Amino acid sequence: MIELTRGIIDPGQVLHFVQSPDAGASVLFVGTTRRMTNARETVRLEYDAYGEMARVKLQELEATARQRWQLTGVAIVHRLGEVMVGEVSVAIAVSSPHRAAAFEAGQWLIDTIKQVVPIWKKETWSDGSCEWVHPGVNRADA
Amino acid sequence: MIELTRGIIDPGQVLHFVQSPDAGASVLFVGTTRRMTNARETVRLEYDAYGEMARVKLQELEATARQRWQLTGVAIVHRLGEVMVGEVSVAIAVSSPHRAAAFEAGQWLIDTIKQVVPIWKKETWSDGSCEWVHPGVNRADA
Amino acid sequence: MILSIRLFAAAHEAVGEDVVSLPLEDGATVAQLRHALVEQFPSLAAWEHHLLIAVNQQYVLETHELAPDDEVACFPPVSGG
Amino acid sequence: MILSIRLFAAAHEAVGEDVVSLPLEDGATVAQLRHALVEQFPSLAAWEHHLLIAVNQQYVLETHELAPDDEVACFPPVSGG
Repeated sequence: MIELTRGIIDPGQVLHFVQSPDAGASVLFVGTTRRMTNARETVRLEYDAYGEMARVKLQELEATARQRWQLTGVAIVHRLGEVMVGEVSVAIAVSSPHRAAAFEAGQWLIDTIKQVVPIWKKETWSDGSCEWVHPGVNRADA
Repeated sequence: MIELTRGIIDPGQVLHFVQSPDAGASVLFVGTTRRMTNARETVRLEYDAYGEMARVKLQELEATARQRWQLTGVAIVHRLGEVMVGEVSVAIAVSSPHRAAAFEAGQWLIDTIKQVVPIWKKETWSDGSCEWVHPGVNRADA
Repeated sequence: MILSIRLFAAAHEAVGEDVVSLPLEDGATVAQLRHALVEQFPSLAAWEHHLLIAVNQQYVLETHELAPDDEVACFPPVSGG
Repeated sequence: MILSIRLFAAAHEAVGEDVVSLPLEDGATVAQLRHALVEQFPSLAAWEHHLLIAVNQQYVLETHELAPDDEVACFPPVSGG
């Protein structure tokens, strides 16, 4: 199950989606907007996406994970738009008969989502300034 | 937060306990009673514990995890008594500013709980037979 | 051919438009598209080597040849999660 | 000294009691306790080398010496989770 949403994410529901009597182990990853980065305070994030491609990429990642690991269920929900500090930006749930598979697949999914799915966050700091987060780009250059 | 309970475990509440604006990443592990093991069908499990020592050991594990990884929150809830197929037997939530720490600590906690915390499960099969699960013990000997 | 190119995040902000049109020779490659984009929109120059180009919602090689009906998008490194 | 020993899971079931009393010499070790337990309760014999002994809610070495006030427990390998 793949979803991009502008509404509040309920992580318990994302977990519930993958739970099954056939899966002894479920792992849920939840990414939350963090208040402090080094000594700077974040007020909110804003997520933008190339929605059509993001859905295609997330479906590919689910399919790849299901080929690499024996998974019973996979659910990925990513929030778009404004996300306040402490709110959930992404929830990923996987279930499996085997807990090692569930942990590995969950970690691989979040690591890979951060690398290839066309979603971007713009950070608004407590001093009112804001900037896009583009990993690997030196802001002095751009 | 450490809890042994005879009531239904709500994994969303266990996760909620560790969520914080200081933690960007939360990982929740949920163990569920699985229906099939090889070709045999489980009807229910029954968990017994040496409760006082189990609490002491779980607190030690939380303390050790907090020393090994930078964790914001830790919550471990284990069910005792009868657990039907599909119900949650254990929920472990950890949060951290860093997702790798949350995944590693979560996996270490469930792996180590299964090795050292004095809790035992007795499996009841669909044919009515039941037996204690004691890893490493050859039932032919015992 | 004239291609429509969707821009996202800082690329969108740098250009001030979410879709731009770009004249390209038939059979132009992704590398040629990247070059032409930066020439027409100098505000993208600082991003040039970081820009990702997606064709029909897939990442492609710099040597990939573009067709008039392709859905083309251009954006900086992703930061979801 | 006489020690009370709590039994759990299959050890409890094999003996049919959740607490048993065992006479031991003062300063007896965990290894001696293990031996005496199996001697007094032959139904534990098959478990002997698998039984875990906890003293005051901690796992201890076979050479650990027991004291009269110790909280002692005996159980097979754990299987929680």
